Amino acid sequence: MPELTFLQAISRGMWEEMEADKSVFLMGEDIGRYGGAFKVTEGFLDRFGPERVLETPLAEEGFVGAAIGAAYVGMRPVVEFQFIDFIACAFDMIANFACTSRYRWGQGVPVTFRGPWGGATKAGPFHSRNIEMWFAHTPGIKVVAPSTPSDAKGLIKACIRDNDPCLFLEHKALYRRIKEEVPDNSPPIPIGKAKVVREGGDLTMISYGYMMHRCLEALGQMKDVSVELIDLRTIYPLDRAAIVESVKKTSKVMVVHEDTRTGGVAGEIAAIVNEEAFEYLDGPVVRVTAPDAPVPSAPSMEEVFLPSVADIVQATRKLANY
Amino acid sequence: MPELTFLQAISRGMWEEMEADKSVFLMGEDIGRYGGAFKVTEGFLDRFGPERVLETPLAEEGFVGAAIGAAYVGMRPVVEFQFIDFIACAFDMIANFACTSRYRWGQGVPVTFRGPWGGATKAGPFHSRNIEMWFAHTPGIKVVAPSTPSDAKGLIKACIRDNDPCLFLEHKALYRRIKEEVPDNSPPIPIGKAKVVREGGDLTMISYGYMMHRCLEALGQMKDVSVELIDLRTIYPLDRAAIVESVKKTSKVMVVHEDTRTGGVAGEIAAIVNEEAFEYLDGPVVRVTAPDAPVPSAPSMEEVFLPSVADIVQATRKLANY
Amino acid sequence: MKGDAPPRAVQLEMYYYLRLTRALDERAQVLYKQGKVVGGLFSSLGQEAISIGSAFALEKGDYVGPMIRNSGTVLARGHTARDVMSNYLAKATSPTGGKDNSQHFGDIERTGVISCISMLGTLVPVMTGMALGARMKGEKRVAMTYVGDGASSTGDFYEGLNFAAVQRLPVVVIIENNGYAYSTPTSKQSLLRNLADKSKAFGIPGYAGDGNDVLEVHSITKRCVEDAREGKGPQLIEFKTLRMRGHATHDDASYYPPGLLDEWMKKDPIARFEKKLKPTKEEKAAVEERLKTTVDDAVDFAEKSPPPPGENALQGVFEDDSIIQFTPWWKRDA
Amino acid sequence: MKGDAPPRAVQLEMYYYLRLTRALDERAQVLYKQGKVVGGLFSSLGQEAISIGSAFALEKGDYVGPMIRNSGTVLARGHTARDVMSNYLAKATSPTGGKDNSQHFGDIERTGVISCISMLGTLVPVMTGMALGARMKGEKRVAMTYVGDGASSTGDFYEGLNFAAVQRLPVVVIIENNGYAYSTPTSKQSLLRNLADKSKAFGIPGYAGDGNDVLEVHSITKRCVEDAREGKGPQLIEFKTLRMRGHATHDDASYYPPGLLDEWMKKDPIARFEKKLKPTKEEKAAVEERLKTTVDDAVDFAEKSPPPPGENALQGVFEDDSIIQFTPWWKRDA
Ligand SMILES: Cc1ncc(C[n+]2csc(CCOP(=O)(O)OP(=O)(O)O)c2C)c(N)n1
Ligand SMILES: Cc1ncc(C[n+]2csc(CCOP(=O)(O)OP(=O)(O)O)c2C)c(N)n1
Ligand SMILES: [Mg+2]
Ligand SMILES: [Mg+2]
Repeated sequence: MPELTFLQAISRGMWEEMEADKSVFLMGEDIGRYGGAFKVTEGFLDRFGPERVLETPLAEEGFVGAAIGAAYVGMRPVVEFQFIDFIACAFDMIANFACTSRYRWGQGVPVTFRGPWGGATKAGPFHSRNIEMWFAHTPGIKVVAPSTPSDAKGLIKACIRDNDPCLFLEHKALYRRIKEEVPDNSPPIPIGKAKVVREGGDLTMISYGYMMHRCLEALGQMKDVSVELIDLRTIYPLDRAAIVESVKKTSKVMVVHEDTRTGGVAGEIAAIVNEEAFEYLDGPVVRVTAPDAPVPSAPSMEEVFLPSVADIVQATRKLANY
Repeated sequence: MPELTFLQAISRGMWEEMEADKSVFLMGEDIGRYGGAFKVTEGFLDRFGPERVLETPLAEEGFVGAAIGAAYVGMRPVVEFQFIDFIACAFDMIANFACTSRYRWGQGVPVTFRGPWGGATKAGPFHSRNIEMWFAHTPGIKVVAPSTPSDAKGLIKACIRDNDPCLFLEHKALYRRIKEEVPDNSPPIPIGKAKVVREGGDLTMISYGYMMHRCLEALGQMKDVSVELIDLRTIYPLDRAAIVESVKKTSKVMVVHEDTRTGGVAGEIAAIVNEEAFEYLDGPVVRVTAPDAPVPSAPSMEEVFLPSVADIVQATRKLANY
Repeated sequence: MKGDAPPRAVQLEMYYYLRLTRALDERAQVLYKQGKVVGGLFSSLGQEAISIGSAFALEKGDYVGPMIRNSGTVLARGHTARDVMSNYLAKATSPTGGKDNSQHFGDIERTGVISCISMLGTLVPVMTGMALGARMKGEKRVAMTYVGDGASSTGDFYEGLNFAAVQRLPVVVIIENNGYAYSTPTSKQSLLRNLADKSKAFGIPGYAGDGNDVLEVHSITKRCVEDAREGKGPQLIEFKTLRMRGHATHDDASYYPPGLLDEWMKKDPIARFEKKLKPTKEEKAAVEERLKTTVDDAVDFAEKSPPPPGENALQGVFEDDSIIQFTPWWKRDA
Repeated sequence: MKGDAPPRAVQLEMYYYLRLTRALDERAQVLYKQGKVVGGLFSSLGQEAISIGSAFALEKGDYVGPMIRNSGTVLARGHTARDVMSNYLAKATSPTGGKDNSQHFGDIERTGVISCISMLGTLVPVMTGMALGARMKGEKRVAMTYVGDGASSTGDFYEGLNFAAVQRLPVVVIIENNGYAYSTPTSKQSLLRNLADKSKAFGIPGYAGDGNDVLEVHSITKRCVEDAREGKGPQLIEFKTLRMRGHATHDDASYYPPGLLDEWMKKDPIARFEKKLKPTKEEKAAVEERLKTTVDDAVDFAEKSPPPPGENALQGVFEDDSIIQFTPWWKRDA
């Protein structure tokens, strides 16, 4: 069984889908011979040719629109944003055109939008943004954010096979940092299912993406607290059942995300827990998030900006002792 | 004291600011001789001339960028979107350029973005959207949504005088529906302050914009429940103090908004209440919102889509009796 | 660049569709005043020749993305008058089941018509993608769409057409230059006399023509469609015309300079075509008959159709409806 | 269109700034390899003539929006080598206090330099607005900015320049056509041989020139700046050049066809200019001396400067910092 990095798992997942389905093709900037800014599509051009590894002009709104049109005639485009931050340049086309398409005239838009995402890489305000809630709050698109190679491979496959728009978020800080054995031709992993990474009884800790790894690190420092750790894996639709079930067991919940605070998914989870498990709650739903600011460039500031392992430990202890 | 409609109050507020400050000017489509799609700027061209009532090409990203540039040299542009839905076409320029400007290089962007907003006018998926959370979740911009003529006038003035980007949301369904006496040359109303519209002890009801009026109508049908009604008026920054103070008094809170559910401001409020008043809570934070769908055209569907007076009554009674 | 005019039988069909477009528009105006139209009503009065002439230039299997003033295109490509009327009234029987309104509907399989959204310019990249997808499938389909003089100022128009050019895709974009974007004169959109010159930014051919001459529209468009299909890449066409009503029914176009409407009245595309075509009494009677029954039936159908069930509001966001359907806390009985 | 070359004293300054730009770039490359540069490092090697020639064509009080390969522009407009180096290292002493990186900084009042963001094309509308605002204030300032061949494909470029054209604003946009957008050849961006022809979509003048000839860059730009200032509206200039390194330091440009770099090496803008200028031994010695002290000081300053205090991350989002500063529940002591 091959051991794959996070990046290789995504790459492998796309590769297998392209082998299996002629209608799957890639679009984006520099994804051909160069293999993409992060080399996620390295080797694809030689195997699948320039038509299925289509390099576009520097025009996100334009090539996203083209992807939608291609999907209308039965293709399954996988669109790479060189950094996910540039998805803002195609916002109208995604939010207004793609996300409403099935609703207004019954035409599904099986397009996968993907790209390097998130902070902790000293990349500054325009190459680090957490864009997930712009889309989780836009009805009509699914938002996926895996934290392990096997989940990444299974979920990119699920996105590509999905008949609705999917946004697949690839945390840059994980690309080459983590490895895992992932079987070839592995099956897709269902979108919308969270994963209980560790069982526990004192409190429920919910996170996703790169922050999952800081949560695990924090737990390593707190052998005395029994934490149930949940990896959302999908931001939209949220796995309400998994969240509620765990909270009913632990009676306490905290959410950790690197996204900014106001309007982050932690608030949504707080509301869900209130609606579905209020009587089980023995403490406030706690949020450990970034402040409402852009992502600063200087490492010294980004460290303060992002939730740290120490922050997670401190919050966990306070909630556990509450 | 002149009695002004919601629309007239906004118009009057802009007029007074333009009279008082030469750096204030208007940009947008058809805002000159035609007076704008809803006639908010009727008469402005004759009074202030074509330079200060600047009609733009049909290119939102372009004229928003131009507004930012003009602001950089000391102007205070007020940018009209013909319908606020079209702000999606300028999303990158607002979210990435304007909202980060002060943070990344100290240059404030005193631009006011405004336009007709919201549903309940049978205007369909592209002329009814609630776009507030896309921006409330984007650090660097204030989001204002008044529900009365006097608040509208005071808050548009505050936005124009503010040294940071402001998004001023004008609910279409209120434009000509409500009237109020509003003094001339009234002062600005501070951004970020909610208003307790009605005091009560059984529960706190929080809303904003057009839904405030449905809330009031619902309260009219429930003389037996003592509800404290809060008009947020500003979506970002939220008036945490006002919310928390009221909940500490009533111990129960529900939020009503026409925005879609997931990632709506109700979730943010649920989190704030948990963090700040958990021990006072005698019931779950309840959300009465639109479902996660685009806004349908047919009135029969839009009625189901939007929270109705009956929905508010039902939710209030259930929470009150909890 | 003119090709030869289509055979008389086809011209009679074009005449019928011109008349049908206008007849439906007039009836829709009445329904609007009766408060029955959902959303704005955008008239094609005076511009019908562009929709009809261009629609008839397409082959079966081609794709077209009409905008709000192109009900003529939609009809000529095979949608029924019932489709048009019921969508204006947002009824359950409408192509969108009342989800969307106006000219926002289509049917990829049956008519090749793509539904537009309100954000202008967006269809240019999307139609480019349809041509791209079709080519990948080895099909020789042409994708055509329309923009107004205003919409030709959008970045979407630019990015979409440029992508089509680089890929040499069979895309035809028609600029309907009616001199105004809502109340805004074209002089505030562009310094160009001929918007067709925008083609020079893409290195593609650009043509201009009389938008009120249905045969000229047809021949220019047909040539462009053929060139596009033969692999000569995207084609840009500007047709000049005038919107003979306000932007939408609520707008009286009082910003038009005096005399402008009278001047263009003389160029009315239907009257002009009739002069050329000289339909016989019998032919005309047949058309009138066909019109009456079709239009009456469409209005009747639309009016009698039920509104969509409210619960449909919660259907069709995703393939799996359960994603957005669940009972909020306060709706559950304790 | 050539104006006359600037006086020798000015040319010597241009020569110094060309050398300074390159010297700082080379030192930055070293610092990058030492892991001290925050974010990507985008080199202007081989393209310095465009930045310097165009910057020297501006008057005091004009505005310029440089992109990431325009450190030369920034220096020539009055920013110090310390500014450049400290921003690369994102230090507390940098113009952005470490908030942003790369060439993203400026100073409206002192240098008229506007900070760009990474989203390409965005500065075109923004500079258009600065020209608009200045005109409203009765000032005759010109606003200039740069786009690459890739960025010239963006809707922002199109919408911004079109707005400037309609408003006849004093805006000069320079397309630095270095043949590549990252690894993407210009043939995948546009069908045009000369990107200057994009000017035809706006009805404005377009010029092309040799981007490796600093005097040609200067004369063409100067004429355009004057025309713009005189009210002739926006001007578009394309300068052809080649990026002599990869897109950023991590990229070895292996996608360049063999021989391309050698071919352009012969056109090196600094060597060519030196041949023309023929600086005397003394002049050259003076430049070398000035360079050495300036560059050493800048690197020393940047390296010795402290990183910004972490808490600054929570400052400057709004004028009122308290909006985003509050202690989360878990940080409060019970
Ligand atoms: C991106 C965008 N901005 C603004 C609008 C609002 N709007 C609707 S129609 C219209 C004028 C369109 O003019 P034009 O493109 O010339 O088409 P015409 O109505 O003349 O056929 C405007 C500004 C819109 N629909 N889309
Ligand atoms: C809107 C946008 N999309 C994608 C990118 C990612 N990106 C950064 S530089 C670059 C290539 C730019 O090429 P060009 O405009 O020719 O400038 P050059 O680097 O050649 O100077 C790309 C694609 C970006 N910065 N902005
Ligand atoms: Mg028009
Ligand atoms: Mg380039």
